[in-house]
Amino acid sequence: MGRYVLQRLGYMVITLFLIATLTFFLMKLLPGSPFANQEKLTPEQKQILMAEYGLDKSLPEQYLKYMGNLVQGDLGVSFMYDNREVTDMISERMGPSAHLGLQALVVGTVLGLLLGIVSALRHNTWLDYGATIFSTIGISVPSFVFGALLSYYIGVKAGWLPVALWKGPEYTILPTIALSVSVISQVARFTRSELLEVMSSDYILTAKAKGISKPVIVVKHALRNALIPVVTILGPIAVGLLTGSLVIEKIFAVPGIGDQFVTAITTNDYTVIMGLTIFFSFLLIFVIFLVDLLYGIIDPRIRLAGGKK
Amino acid sequence: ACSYGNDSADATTGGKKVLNIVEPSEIPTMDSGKAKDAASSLPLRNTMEGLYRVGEGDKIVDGMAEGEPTVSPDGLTYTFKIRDAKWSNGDTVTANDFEYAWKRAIDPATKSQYSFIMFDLKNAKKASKGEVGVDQVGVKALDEKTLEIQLEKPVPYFKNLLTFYTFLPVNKKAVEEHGDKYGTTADTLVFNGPFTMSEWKTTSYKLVKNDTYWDKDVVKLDEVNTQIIKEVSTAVNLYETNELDFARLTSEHVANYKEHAEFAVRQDPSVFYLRFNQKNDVLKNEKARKAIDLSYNKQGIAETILNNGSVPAKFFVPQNFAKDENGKDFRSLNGDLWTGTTEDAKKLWAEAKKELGKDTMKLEFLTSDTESAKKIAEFIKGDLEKNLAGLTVDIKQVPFKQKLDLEAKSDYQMTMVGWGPDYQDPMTFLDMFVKGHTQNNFNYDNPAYDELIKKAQNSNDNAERWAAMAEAEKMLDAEAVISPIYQRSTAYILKDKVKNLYMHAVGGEFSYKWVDLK
Amino acid sequence: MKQIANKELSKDLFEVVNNGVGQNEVIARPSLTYWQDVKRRLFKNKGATVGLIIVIILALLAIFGPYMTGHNSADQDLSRAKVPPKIPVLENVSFLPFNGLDKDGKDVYAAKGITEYFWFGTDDLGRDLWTRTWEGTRVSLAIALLAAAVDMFIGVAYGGISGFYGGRTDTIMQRIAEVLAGIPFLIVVILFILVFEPGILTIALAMVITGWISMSRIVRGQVLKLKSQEYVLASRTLGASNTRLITKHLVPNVLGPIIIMTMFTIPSAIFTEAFLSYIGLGLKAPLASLGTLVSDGQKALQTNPYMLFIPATVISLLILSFNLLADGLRDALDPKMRK
Amino acid sequence: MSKLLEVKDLCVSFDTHAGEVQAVRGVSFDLKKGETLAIVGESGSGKSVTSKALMGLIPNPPGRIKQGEILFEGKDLTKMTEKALQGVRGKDIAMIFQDPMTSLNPTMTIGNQIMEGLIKHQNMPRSEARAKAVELLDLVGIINPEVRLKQYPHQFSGGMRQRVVIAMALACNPKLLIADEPTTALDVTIQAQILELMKDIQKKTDAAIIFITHDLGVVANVADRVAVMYAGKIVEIGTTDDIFYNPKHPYTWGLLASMPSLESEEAELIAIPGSPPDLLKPPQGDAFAARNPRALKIDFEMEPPMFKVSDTHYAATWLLHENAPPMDPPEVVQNRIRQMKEGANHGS
Amino acid sequence: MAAKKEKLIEIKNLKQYFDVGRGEVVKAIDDVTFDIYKGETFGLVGESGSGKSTTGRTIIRLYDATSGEVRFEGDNVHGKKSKAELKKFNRKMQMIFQDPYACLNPRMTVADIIAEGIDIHGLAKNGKERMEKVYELLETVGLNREHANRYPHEFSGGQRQRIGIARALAVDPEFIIADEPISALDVSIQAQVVNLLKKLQQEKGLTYLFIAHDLSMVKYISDRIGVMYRGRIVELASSEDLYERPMHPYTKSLLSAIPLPDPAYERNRKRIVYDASEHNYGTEEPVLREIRPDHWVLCSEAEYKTYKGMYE
Ligand SMILES: Nc1ncnc2c1ncn2[C@@H]1O[C@H](COP(=O)(O)OP(=O)(O)OP(=O)(O)O)[C@@H](O)[C@H]1O
Ligand SMILES: Nc1ncnc2c1ncn2[C@@H]1O[C@H](COP(=O)(O)OP(=O)(O)OP(=O)(O)O)[C@@H](O)[C@H]1O
Ligand SMILES: [Mg+2]
Ligand SMILES: [Mg+2]
Repeated sequence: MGRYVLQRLGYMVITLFLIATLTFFLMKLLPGSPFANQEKLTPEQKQILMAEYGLDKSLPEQYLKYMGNLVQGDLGVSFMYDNREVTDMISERMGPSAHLGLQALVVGTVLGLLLGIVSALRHNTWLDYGATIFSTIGISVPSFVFGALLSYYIGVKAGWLPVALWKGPEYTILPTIALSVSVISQVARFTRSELLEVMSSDYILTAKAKGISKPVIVVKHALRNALIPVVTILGPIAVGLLTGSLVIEKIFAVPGIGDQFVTAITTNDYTVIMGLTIFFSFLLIFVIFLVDLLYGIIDPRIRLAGGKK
Repeated sequence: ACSYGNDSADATTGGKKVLNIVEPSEIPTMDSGKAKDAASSLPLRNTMEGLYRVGEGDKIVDGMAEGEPTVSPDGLTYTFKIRDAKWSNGDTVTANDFEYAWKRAIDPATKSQYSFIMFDLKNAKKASKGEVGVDQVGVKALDEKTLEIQLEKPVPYFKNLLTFYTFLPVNKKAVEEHGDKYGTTADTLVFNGPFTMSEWKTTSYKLVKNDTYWDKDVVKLDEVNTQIIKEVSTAVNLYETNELDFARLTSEHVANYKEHAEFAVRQDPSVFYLRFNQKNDVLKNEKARKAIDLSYNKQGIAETILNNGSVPAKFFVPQNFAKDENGKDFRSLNGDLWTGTTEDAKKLWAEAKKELGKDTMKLEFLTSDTESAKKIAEFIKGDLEKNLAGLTVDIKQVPFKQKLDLEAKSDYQMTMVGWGPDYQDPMTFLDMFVKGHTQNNFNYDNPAYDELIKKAQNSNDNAERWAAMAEAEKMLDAEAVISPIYQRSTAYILKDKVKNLYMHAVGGEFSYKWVDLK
Repeated sequence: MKQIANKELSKDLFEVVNNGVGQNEVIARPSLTYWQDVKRRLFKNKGATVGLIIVIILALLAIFGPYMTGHNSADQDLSRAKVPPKIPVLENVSFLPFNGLDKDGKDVYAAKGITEYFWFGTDDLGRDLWTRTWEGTRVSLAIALLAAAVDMFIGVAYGGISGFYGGRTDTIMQRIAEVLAGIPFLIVVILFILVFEPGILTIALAMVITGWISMSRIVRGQVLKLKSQEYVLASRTLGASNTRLITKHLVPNVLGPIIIMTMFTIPSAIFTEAFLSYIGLGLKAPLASLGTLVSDGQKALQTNPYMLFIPATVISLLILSFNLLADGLRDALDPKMRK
Repeated sequence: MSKLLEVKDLCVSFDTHAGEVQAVRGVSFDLKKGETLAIVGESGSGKSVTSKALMGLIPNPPGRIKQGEILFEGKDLTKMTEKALQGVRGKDIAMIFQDPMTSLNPTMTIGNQIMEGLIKHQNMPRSEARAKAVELLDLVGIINPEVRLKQYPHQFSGGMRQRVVIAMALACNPKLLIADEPTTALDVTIQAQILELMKDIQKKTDAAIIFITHDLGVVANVADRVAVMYAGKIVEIGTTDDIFYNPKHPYTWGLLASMPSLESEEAELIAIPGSPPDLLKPPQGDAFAARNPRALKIDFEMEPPMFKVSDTHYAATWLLHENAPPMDPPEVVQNRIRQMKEGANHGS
Repeated sequence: MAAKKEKLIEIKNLKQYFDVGRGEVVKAIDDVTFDIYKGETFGLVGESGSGKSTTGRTIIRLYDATSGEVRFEGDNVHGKKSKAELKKFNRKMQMIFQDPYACLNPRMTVADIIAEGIDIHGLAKNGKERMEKVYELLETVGLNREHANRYPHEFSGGQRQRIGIARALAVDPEFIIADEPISALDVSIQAQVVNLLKKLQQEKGLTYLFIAHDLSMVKYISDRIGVMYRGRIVELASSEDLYERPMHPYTKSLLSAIPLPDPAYERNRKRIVYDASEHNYGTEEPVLREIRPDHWVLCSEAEYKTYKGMYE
């Protein structure tokens, strides 16, 4: 087990390194400079600024310097937000995104599972059709449309919930709903089809033959087996949610990280772009790793295979 | 176990006077020496105070300077008297704080991106390039209370310029204590303005009344909460639910609020215009440029598409921007320029085609990806193609940063640019057409024009300056160097209870000093 | 147990008949090719049929819709800007929003003196939204189909090679894909749009840059599974070359998952394009796509909701129908469901 | 002995896209305590469907019991509620499925899977159920049961898994054990072990067993009585000796003839030509007629009823009708029967 | 006796190990040596996982042998070979697979499946000749020409298996490996396929390697039988000899486990349980030794003596 984890960590480091390298050079291709009022700066001034920020050096030199700092855990300071540590910026903005993401992930997964279970159990009944229609709509409406509708009709028109901002638990409800709808839909669809498949397998028949009631069969026998493929789609969903949804954060004025990323890219804030890229890739790789571990927990066959020396 | 920004926005209760405001972008820095945009300008101007401050109706009122400066006859030396005032840490505000701050901004080591605003100071430009030491710059504290400034050339609008944030003083102690980190968090800052910043998160910040401010009796507000919200609809929704006292509107919302009692419009001194790159064969032709200018519906753009109080621009130096001592608007000198009808446009176009010896032409129209820019470009393209037979306009839409890059490299044919003033003088609009100016990337080259501008720049007589600049503006029209589209306005809604919220032309921001809630 | 029913059965019924058993093999199942079989099953699936019909209707509208009103999508006229939808006949159905009244119930057509009918209303430049919506559908579909086709091409080739050769090749190729998947999508898209002219092709290709990875994963998984199938082994023992194995045996048998994946790529490409429009990286104006229409419309939600709802409905319908179709196809192509 | 189970005219159909599949078309048989009934017949003849119907496990939709009664200790299982059936399943009637690889839940420990039924039906506390599970594993010959209890199915070999499945089925001392091809997936050595195990257990618990298979060798090994199914019907039923030594139905003949025997060596195996009928549209008359080289005319027109051969032996073939021409089993079958009888004499 | 027959296949010290990752190796075949004579049917039996399929697949080069060699008419099948040489082997050796559902490509017509070998080896000059061959093959395996344009899913298991046989026959092989060709088939169908295989052998002089674990069928069809246990051949003899005089305890146990369709026999059957530890080899490696003419058993010196004594 230990060796397996170490090996995985090794791969992760290499992958991260490659992603960082590629992103570094790609990012430098973005036209324009990171200086805010570049149109008003004289060429000489620009030159001075470039030198000050070390941007006049050759690309490989810049790259080596950046990587050197990176190894020491230094992501540098932002260009746009003067002298702000990129790590600070990430940690400050990550909170709300992660909070919202986790909440949406939990709500989405739980409701999605429930919906999936209900429609699998009540296969081909109006409950099943209803759940299917819901989940199909859930994946067909773009989230920004959905967010805008929620904010306007529930927040402004009905006045039931805060329309935006980030000031307390009640403020998280609408964005969570907006984010989780597609999660619910995807999880529900997957759960349903997996459950239906699992429910027709021999060991479920065996359990039935033991006289176990259907709800118990679903919970104790079927669900865990149906979860294996569901976990696979949860990985990317989780990363997407945790790294913040630009659209939802904009609509609900959530101080999250999704917006930060886009701002960084459009303002050529090199260090922030790099910092976020590395952070996101790390998250992605880490979640994939977690998913693999989760497989092991859910499925004892995989656990053993992973654990063997 | 999670923090949710500042939860004090709902603290209007308890007798406190709290104003809730929205801004579209985060504060990049609170270090006045490094600040580079309006997002920093707003909190800086309300928490710090320079020699002068902009008051009601954009009038210059006293700040740290007590009364008018003494100006030498050649207009090159200014001497200011600093009033008795305190920093929020209890220090006294002295002339040294100004000297220190300004020299620091000019010092290349500070990496200021706005030091050029100070280039009128003696030796400032050289010092910023490191050619001479910053100690050579023409600013000096003669004593604790007296500040002497020397200029390179006379600057009639110098008092105006002094309200700009780069000219704010800084507390030397605080800067030296925090070094690079000065201005990155609220607790590194020391204030001398009407408010202090008590909380600063990336997407919100809070200002509270500064009890050490010299003029604190005027200040009525206890708190100002600012939310950074990028989506206009979101701000409007928050306004509707009383979470905000103010929200800007885009044309989509204007229709909804036009009849609303709290709806208002404020004119900006920003002008949006088309730049023609004269490197291009077609655009080199004056008639072609003129034809283009006359062939699209400026009124429609301002009144229907933007619909936020913007006015069609038949001028380049905006209305209600530069006024003389008597309050006379610079615009009254020239009145409407860039006039003509669509018929004229067609005629001119036909002639241009003949001159060019071409019947069909293609032009590339550079525009950025912001919402209104896209819309307007689309519309202009439509009108140009409709009215100017044989012309095809190709829209090239790129992110803002790339657009700047292409413009700087003069790598475009036609581009839509918005220009806002750096100081309150027509010169901020007119000097860019001079040959060799960094902004003259459209390759306009007219010695007569350069002559007029030089004349205005070196004159200390306002009437003479204005006359020269008015002449220059007429030249821009006569040769259709550019095609002004509209002068921007901002439509907004503001709660009735908010009184005396002054909005300013330059930088486009508010003063909270005089605000009261009724 | 039943008793003997009938004693009066005539003797001649009890003659032995030589019915030629075993001379001719009979086949019980009807003669249908695999694809005919798939088609049959697909049409049995109500959801998929509905999906297919909607897709066809939308495709037809995308092709012919823009010519139906006589308006050109670029025809701008500010005097008729922001006119709500009005459709003959339907205008009299009170609960339908096609009566030319704005949200306050004011007849905009009367107010502006417009006699024409704008079926889907007009936008803020006074352009006919019916025309623009269907042109937008055309553009969105073009982008989606293009992206899906290129995704398919690269994904199949990459996944196929990776899975077929396996071993070290596979490991290296998978690592490369992993790294590519880790690069932020937005950077890639922005760069791509900057380097090339923004347009249908650019946007479609930008989506492909990382989009093919999931396709390649699917194909790889399938190929890994298939290559040890007995029919592949059989072909090997006959001396088939790798090319033959790939083209004759592997590719045709991964076609099912490929088609399904493609069916899912199309809606996700439409979605991505809408997202790009939302953050301002969309198409070059005045070209419209469903994405740009929706993101424009979203801003007008409170004033002219039709500008949002009409294109949003079309997007949703498209995505919905492709999803239905994909789900149906998955079932239809599944050999386990074969009877 | 009283009848433990009585199945009367059971019909089961499946509604598929293609139409109604008549999987079981009027099956009747009965079973006494302690008796083993083997059901043989080829793939698709309805063996599994019959057994699932007994347990009330026909998936609905698409399946449904069209008609018939299943009387278990006098109660009709087809009329029972799902809840009541859950009390019967696992407790009174237990089932073992064909494939030990797939009939255990891969994500649940063996112990939990065995204990589940005990806790449900006997209201045992966990500790007691665990003790019982250990005892059961021991009974089916799994060494080191305490440790094995905590393991997952994939840690067991095929034979061991099938033993676990049997242990599970035996947990509540069922009165009837249905084994649906319990050894088909195993190789012969393990198959033999499992068969012995089942016989042992039957001796101890006196359970009745329905044993489904298509291997006549297995039948000969385990069964007291045999039912031969073809195309959803029982075509012949009798004691094992009746079926092997005095087969009456041409299909039974065909089956016996097609098997090579270890002793004799014929030049060619006697294959049954053709393939089984499609139950979507079952043929008129005798379903086997199309594959019977010596079918009667009536076989194509009318379905044969069950003719009584002896008190224990019935067969559904017109050959038993008084008007039918006398017809003996094919020579191979006769030879084989002769050999078997001789062997039997030698043996005993 | 051995001398009068011509060796078609010689397998010498064949080993096939699979690396299943993490340094684990499965020894699927562990040093196997035997010959197959021209025109005979060689049966291979043994418990599941004993390496029967692997042996077949290694012989036909689906796997590269870990070590040892396979000679076909004296030529080594493994080792470096040009494409043309390989093709030659591919024509002479063919395989029939166990699963009639998995062994036919569902997307190809029966004609294309059968003609695959013809296409690969260019055995038909034109389309017409190709189809003629296909029809001929279909008839050979008892199907008819109308079936050529159909797809595998339209056929029953037995029919599919015959299509598989026709495919193998298309290249006129001399040697066919049949890996459990009947175990997935219905009882009533099994005999059809076995009869067909026998008929083809007589007509074309084919040599078979027949793999199964159903011993009664193996005995019926095979001339000689090899018994495999854990990757090794433990006993090898003619089929009568093996049934009448099994020597290796595993063979005995296997034979005693086969259920026969004979109630009387079954009632009296005594199963022999095999326990590998009964050999007590110690450090001695058991080797295949000829106990009787053409009857080989894997045994130690000591066992050799006992076995020899058994049937004297
Ligand atoms: N869920 C189902 N849906 C449709 N048809 C079914 C279903 N289950 C069984 N059948 C049909 O019922 C018939 C009888 O099937 P059954 O499983 O009882 O056969 P069997 O005798 O057990 O065969 P085997 O030896 O292969 O297990 C078959 O034609 C089968 O196709
Ligand atoms: N490609 C492979 N990779 C790893 N192990 C393999 C591979 N093929 C076979 N094995 C292993 O080799 C051993 C022998 O397998 P093989 O398939 O030859 O057995 P078999 O005698 O044919 O069994 P069965 O009767 O079940 O078909 C088994 O343990 C199997 O798991
Ligand atoms: Mg069955
Ligand atoms: Mg095998």
